[in-house]
Amino acid sequence: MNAGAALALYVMGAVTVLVLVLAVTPLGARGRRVPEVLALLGLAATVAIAVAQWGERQTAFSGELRVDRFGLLLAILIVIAAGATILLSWGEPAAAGRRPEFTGLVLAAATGMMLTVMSGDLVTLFIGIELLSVSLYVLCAIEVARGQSLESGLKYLITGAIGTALLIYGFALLYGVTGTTSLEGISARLGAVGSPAPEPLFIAAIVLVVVALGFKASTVPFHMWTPDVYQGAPTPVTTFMATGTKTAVMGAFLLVFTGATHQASGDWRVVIGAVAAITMVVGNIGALLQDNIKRMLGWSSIAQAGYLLIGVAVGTLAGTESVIYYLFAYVAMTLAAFAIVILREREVENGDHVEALAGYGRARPWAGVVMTLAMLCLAGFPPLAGFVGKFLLFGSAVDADMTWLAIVGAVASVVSVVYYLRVVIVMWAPPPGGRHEVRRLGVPRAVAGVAIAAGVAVIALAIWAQPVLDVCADAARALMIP
Amino acid sequence: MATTLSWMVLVLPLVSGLVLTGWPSEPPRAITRVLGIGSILVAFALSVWVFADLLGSPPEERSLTSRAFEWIAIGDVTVDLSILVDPLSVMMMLVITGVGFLIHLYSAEYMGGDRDYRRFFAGMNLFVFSMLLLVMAGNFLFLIVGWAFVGLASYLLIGFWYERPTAVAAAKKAFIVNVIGDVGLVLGAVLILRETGTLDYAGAFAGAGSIGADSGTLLAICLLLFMGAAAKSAQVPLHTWLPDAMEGPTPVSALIHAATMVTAGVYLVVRCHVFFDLSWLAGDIVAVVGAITLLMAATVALQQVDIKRVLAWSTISQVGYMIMAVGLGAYASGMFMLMAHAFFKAALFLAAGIVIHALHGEQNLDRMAGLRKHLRVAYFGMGAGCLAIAGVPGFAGFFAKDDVLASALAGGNVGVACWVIGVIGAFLTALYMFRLLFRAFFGPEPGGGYRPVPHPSRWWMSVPVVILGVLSIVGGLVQVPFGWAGITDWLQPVTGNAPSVLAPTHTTEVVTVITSSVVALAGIALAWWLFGADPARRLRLAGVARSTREVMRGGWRFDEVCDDVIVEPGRTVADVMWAEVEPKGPQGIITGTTALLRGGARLVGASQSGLVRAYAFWMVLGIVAVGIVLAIVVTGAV
Amino acid sequence: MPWVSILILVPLAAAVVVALMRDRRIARVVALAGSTLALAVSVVVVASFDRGVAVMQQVDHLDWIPSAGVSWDVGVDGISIWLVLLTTAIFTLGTVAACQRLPEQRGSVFLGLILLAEAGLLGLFTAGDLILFYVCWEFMLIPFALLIWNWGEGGQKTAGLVFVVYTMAGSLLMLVAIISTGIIAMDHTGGLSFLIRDLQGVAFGEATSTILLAGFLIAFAIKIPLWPLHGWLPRAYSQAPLVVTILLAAVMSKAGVYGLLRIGLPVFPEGVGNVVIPIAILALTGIVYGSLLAWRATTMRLLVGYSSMAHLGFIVLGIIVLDRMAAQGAVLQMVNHGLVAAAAFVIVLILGRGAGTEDMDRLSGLAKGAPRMAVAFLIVTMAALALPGSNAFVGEFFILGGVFNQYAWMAVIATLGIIYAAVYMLRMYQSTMNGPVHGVRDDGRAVEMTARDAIVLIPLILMMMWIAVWPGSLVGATRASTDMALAPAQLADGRPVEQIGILPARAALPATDHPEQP
Amino acid sequence: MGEAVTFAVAAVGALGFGIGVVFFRDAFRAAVSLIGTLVSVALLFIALLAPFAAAVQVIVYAGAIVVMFLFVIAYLGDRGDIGTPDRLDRWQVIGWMGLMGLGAFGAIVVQTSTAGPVQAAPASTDVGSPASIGDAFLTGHLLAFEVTSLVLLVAAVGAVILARGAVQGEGGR
Amino acid sequence: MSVPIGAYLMLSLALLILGLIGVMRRRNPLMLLLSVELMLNAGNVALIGFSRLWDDPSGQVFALVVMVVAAAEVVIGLGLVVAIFRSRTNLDVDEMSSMRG
Repeated sequence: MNAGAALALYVMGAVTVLVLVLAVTPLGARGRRVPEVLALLGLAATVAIAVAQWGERQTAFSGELRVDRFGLLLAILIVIAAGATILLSWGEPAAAGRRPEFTGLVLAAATGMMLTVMSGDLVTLFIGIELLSVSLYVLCAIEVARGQSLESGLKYLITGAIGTALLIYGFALLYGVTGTTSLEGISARLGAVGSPAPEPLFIAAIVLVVVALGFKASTVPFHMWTPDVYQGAPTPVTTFMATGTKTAVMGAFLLVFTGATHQASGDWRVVIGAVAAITMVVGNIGALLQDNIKRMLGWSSIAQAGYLLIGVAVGTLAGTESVIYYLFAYVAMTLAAFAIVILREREVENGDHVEALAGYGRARPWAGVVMTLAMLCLAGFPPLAGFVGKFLLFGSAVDADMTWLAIVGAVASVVSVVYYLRVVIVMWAPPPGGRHEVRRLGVPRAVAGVAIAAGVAVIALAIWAQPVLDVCADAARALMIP
Repeated sequence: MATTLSWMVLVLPLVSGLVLTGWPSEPPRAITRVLGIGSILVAFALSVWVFADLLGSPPEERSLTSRAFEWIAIGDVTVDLSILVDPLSVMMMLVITGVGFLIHLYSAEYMGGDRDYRRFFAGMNLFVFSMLLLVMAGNFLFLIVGWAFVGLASYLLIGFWYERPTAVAAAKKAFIVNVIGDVGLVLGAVLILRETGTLDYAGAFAGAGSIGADSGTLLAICLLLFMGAAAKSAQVPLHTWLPDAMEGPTPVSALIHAATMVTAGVYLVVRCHVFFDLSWLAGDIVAVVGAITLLMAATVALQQVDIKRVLAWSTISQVGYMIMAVGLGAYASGMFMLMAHAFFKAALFLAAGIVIHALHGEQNLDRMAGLRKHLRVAYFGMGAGCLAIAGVPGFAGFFAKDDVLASALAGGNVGVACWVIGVIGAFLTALYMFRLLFRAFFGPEPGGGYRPVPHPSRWWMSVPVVILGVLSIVGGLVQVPFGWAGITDWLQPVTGNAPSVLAPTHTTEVVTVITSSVVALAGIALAWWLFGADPARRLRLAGVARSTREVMRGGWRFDEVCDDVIVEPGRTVADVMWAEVEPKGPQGIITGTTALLRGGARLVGASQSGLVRAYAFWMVLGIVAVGIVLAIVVTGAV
Repeated sequence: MPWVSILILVPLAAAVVVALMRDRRIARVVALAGSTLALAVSVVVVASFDRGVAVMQQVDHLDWIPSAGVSWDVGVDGISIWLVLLTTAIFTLGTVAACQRLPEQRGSVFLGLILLAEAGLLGLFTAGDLILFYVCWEFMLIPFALLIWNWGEGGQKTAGLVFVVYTMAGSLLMLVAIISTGIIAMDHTGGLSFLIRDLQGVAFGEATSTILLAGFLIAFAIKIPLWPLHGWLPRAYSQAPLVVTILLAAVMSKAGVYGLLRIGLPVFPEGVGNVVIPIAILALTGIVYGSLLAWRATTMRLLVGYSSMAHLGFIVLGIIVLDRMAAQGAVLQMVNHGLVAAAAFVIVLILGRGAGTEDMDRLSGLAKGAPRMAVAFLIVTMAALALPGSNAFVGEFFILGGVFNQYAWMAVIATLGIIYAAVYMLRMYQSTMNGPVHGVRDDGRAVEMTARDAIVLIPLILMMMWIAVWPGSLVGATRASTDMALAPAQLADGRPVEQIGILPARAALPATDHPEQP
Repeated sequence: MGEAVTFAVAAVGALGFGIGVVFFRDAFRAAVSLIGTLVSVALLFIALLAPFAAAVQVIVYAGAIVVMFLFVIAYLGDRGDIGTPDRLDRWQVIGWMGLMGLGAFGAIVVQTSTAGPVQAAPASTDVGSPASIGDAFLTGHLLAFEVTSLVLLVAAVGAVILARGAVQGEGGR
Repeated sequence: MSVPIGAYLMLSLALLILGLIGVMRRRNPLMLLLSVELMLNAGNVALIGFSRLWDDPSGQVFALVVMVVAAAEVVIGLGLVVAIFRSRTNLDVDEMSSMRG
């Protein structure tokens, strides 16, 4: 019961509560950036603690929380995403009146995500996902004045609620089959029985868990809500959903499938593989004709979920390692892309249309370069991090002789090149109205900072791929070998 | 010693040609003349020196090869840049540079009025260089290179007046037929390379025995080489380009389409006589083609109205004689005919040139008559040429043609058939040549006299015609039946004494001398009767066999047939490819996939109806789908 | 001194510096300096090249992702030495041409992208690691695509997109094939490595080898382009700015063929056996098809584009028939075609600029006012139709020779290409140069080759003449490596031993697969 | 024996009220039938020896949540519900078939499952008692317990934001 | 445990399907949330059934946590419904399809 292990989580919880409390006190007043600064400090502290605890492997709260390399690494990634979101929402009009609440909710969602990736027990996993979802329901609808924001919030809530109900039912069946809610208990129970004739209840459990987690990760049969919610929600929230939620849910996938039920991987490998394949294809095709950049990035995040699922479907050490590495790359590219969209949105009315980006590269070359880097990386062009990630994912698929998955991935990436490069064309094309009418509005430094940092990260992740891969390998081993 | 001189002979025209081309602006006429003509004169002098040097050395040491450097070593074959100096190539060098020099001298004035004076001489020099490279090359590869350069030079010179669309078309036609010939030669060389492992003459001919006499491969080699020769020497299927080549200036026609280029085919067959000796069938095919060309060309020449086209068809016919001779194995007599033909055909062309020059570009026989009073030199040149070419005893043509026919008679039943065709050809030759002579130089002047009286040309043009005239008279004495055989002895080390090499026997000599003399004189008499005695008779006889004469004037419709059979189908196939296959096939892949993707995107977009309940609905279907897949996997797997 | 790595990094660095520059004049100077420096380095690499050695030389090895067996491994050998020199030379001349007629819109980025493409191509030709080969293969796509979009001429912008997506479709399949090769080889050799020299010794077994080879061949076929997959060629060539078309046709088109010889044959010898006939037939179709389309092409660009498709068909034929002479001829022909295609497009550039239009039928009689141009154009035309005596003839003759040794009927069909080459090249030359003066002012003097054009065109012609006069100097260096690349495939295909150049001592004899394999 | 009777009654109650929740046109009646379902489920919990859960169910679920529903339904009145035909008719059939498939799949699974411990647990254990649940909460699932408080805090903040937004929307403070 | 666990599971499955029907049928978000509550109850029944089967308290703990979460969701759901109602008169879920494609 060594409470010390969960120090990182304590700090996050404390900071969240503190910031939310600010909402009511005058300190939260406009002008002074107290909530944001406090939040960033808290996040920095959490990262420091996580790094400090890097070495050991221990569980806290009698098995409910596994503080090991896997959880900590993903937690760090989540905290980075949360920090970036806070920076991106620095001057966000949507959060004008209610900055402390906005920051507090982001921290709450981040805590939920950390909980999900570090959970060792079905109940913790469930409550983590729910905390994350509830915070995001509110965040989506936070710009109450704008109808689309409310609409996206409600859509996300209704479909989210259905997902939660199925998740409960899935976990219930899993609990029913194994008699325990702790993940290690489940894997022990499955291992002990040897490879059982697949218990039908267990099969039903897998179906429901795949469906529920699939919904949260917006894989294809359950992706319908994603484009609408990504378009409706305020852009920093969309960014956080695209980066943070994806990391947390992929962590959940890995925990439940590769971690807990890897003995029965023979059963769920093909199913997750099929879901991954369909997601990649439909995700990419869906994005082809989108003219709203946020909606297009929504579809693109669906497709990227497909690529990530390859690593999960494979169920091997190499698969997990490549998923983690690709998550890092994915977060970096998505942050870069959304940062530029936010930048553009603040300058011109309905800035989320692709045409709004027309000629932006010529008006602000550095923004053009960052956006081009993000798009090329998302498309998987070498030598950027996206390519290295895809290469590792395809490698793990081929290694587990699911080569067909790698081929589907390759074909889907070809389709993805079309719409990613369309953005690059628009970016560098001559501006429609001759000289570009960029209002010389001061570039919000925070957003520019995130954009450039993400751009640099995309290149750095590729060049220093090996050290990052070593860290991911440790994390994967921590997950696989209890 | 001889080889270094030969290198100089080869390089001189090249250097002068390059200097003329590279000259920044239009050089003064004097410099063009000095460079253009001088280089050929020096080359001729050096060739004579080489000839003398070879003559001095014993027969067995007359074949010298000299290697400049190792050109390429690829796969397991190495090819050197090397030249072969032996009696055959020296003889060709003499003819090329000798006649070439006279023609260069002649064209100094003939082209006087042309703006691109420098470009003409550069072209002519490059032509002489290519011809020398062709005859002096030491291996098949550089033979092909020389061959192609000759084709290029002829393209440039035929299309010299490139502003005239007809000249441009003629040049293109000549070049493409030449490329077809090249392809044949390349395939032949490649086959030789495969069989004997080397491209050098010495190695290839030594290895020829191992290919197996009269085997299919050997026949293939010979026929492929002959395909190249036929294209260059304008033999039957590939001869259509020569008459059109008359679009070029007359000196060009003289040099290229009379003296040197067309004889390259003959040279090639003689050079590769080892192959032809081993495959009798190939020899006979070549001889038959020669014979057919001979007869066909003679008939067509009879009907031509343009003075240069008459000479062009006559060249095709005479080369037919040479090809027939070498086909049968009479290499020496073929070469003798080649040399003699060079002299009198050049004389005829240059004389015609004087006529054209004097009449300011007029080439149509109908508008010419009675020129012997005005153009004495042209008359002498044309007369000597006609006498020689007709084979009137005592003249060069008589001895050469007689030697060919005599050898043919001794060559088995194919030889006899060729002899008969040869005799008929000789009769027709005499007929059409003297038709030309009488119509142009005898009879009353058209329209009561030429308005601007045609003034004779200056010495530049007259001297070469006179020299060539004299040569056509004297040239034959080199090899006299029953006397001495200069050419045969000279070429003996090259052609060697393989059983298939033909030589005229005593009896065939006698028979041929008599028949050819009688036939020649008969031809002249008929020509005098038809055209000389009473110019009006020609008009009266115009109605006789009008349709056949029409066909013969059109060159037996070879052009039309060739277009319909080869060119048009190619064009239609290309159009089909361009209009049908390209848009549907390769482009179709692109348009097809883009349409597919666009359709898919619309479909996926449509399913995004924005209705919350629809999403819930799809979720249920998703659950069922995942359940079914898993059930299949589990039951399947278990 | 890791000259080869420096060779790749110089244009890369120059590209970044130039692209970021505001002032066009300085950008021009830096771009020229960058490309000439790259040329100098490549000359050093060529100078220190040892002709006798068949294996990769001057190798710089640096681990990039050791756990995944990926490394920065560059080196030069007989096959790639002349291609490297060709690349730097053509790009230097290309930069000069680009500087002369720099587009006003963002000229510095234009030059930067050209240098970036050069870096990508140099990387491709010197890559010894399959993944690095793939990275460079894709890396050079981006600059060309951007160049075609932003500065493309005529018609809509889709050419660039089609070009990228089409090539990417092939190359991504190649990526899966590369990964499978690496992983399957891992079972044989223990460690995971993507180095070509390690993968060469692995006996994959006929079936796997063929499948993997097919994965590679699709990507190479699109890039060469082989017959059915050339849909992108007319669009890219006609819509790209001419300077880019020069680089595309002269150097980038070699990537596919180079890949076939560098990776296809040595690494998958067993698979090559049953691929020879299909590829040869496609190549032959390409030759005839390309020639016919060139004959009917309307603009000069399309004519030269389709003709280069025919020439590349020849080169592929030379390689695939597994004959030593043909392969060595093909390697030489790659360089020849590069020079000829570059020269041809430079001439189209000069004509197009002078006469304002590239439609052959609307121009004629230009030789009258532009004699120097006529002479240069004639030399290039004669080289393009491989007139015996020109540099292209050397390659073509020995390719025909080699092909004739193996499959005589193929050589005969291939000669159709030569005949049609004469037809369409003469059509191009005559319809613009000869005939009455028409379609251009003051007698075509505008089309005359000025000193600026000469700087670009004359070096190309001089290089062509050097190869025509003494081809041995080039072929000598390539013989050993080509033989080594060919040997395993010849052995697997059961060719008689005397036809094989170097017995692959180190490489395992796949046919026999005897135990003591190293 | 008693357990079978309570199970039967609870099952009938739950399903009956459940159908009511789904098919009643009027919002108010649907909400009330939800209360009925919840109470029947509570009865089930008692049958399953989980009295504490049953109590919480009745108090929290039925008492608090459904009351809120009733309050909002009352607040919105009938403006909320519109009778226009929904636009999913043509897909309806496939939807039903999907559900039937799901039901069948579930039935097969339930029948064939052999889950559960080797020997059945004795009837009278006190697992469901508040003491053991309290113990379980504070030992096995302390973290979950803590985080639920955080979830509720977030829900509260969310409600405040949405409500305040709405009020400001209408000119309130 | 006289009544077999299967019976409880069948009941919870029935409730789940009823909930799904409700979700697909209703167009008023309030009614939708009601159906979702139904599905959550189905989950709880299963949980507590298995807890009884395994004689293990964590099932019931899970059920209680689910109730808390359900409460939180309902709070926000109703808050959203009220907010939307104030900004727009009708509450047709189908109307809310301004974002599509």
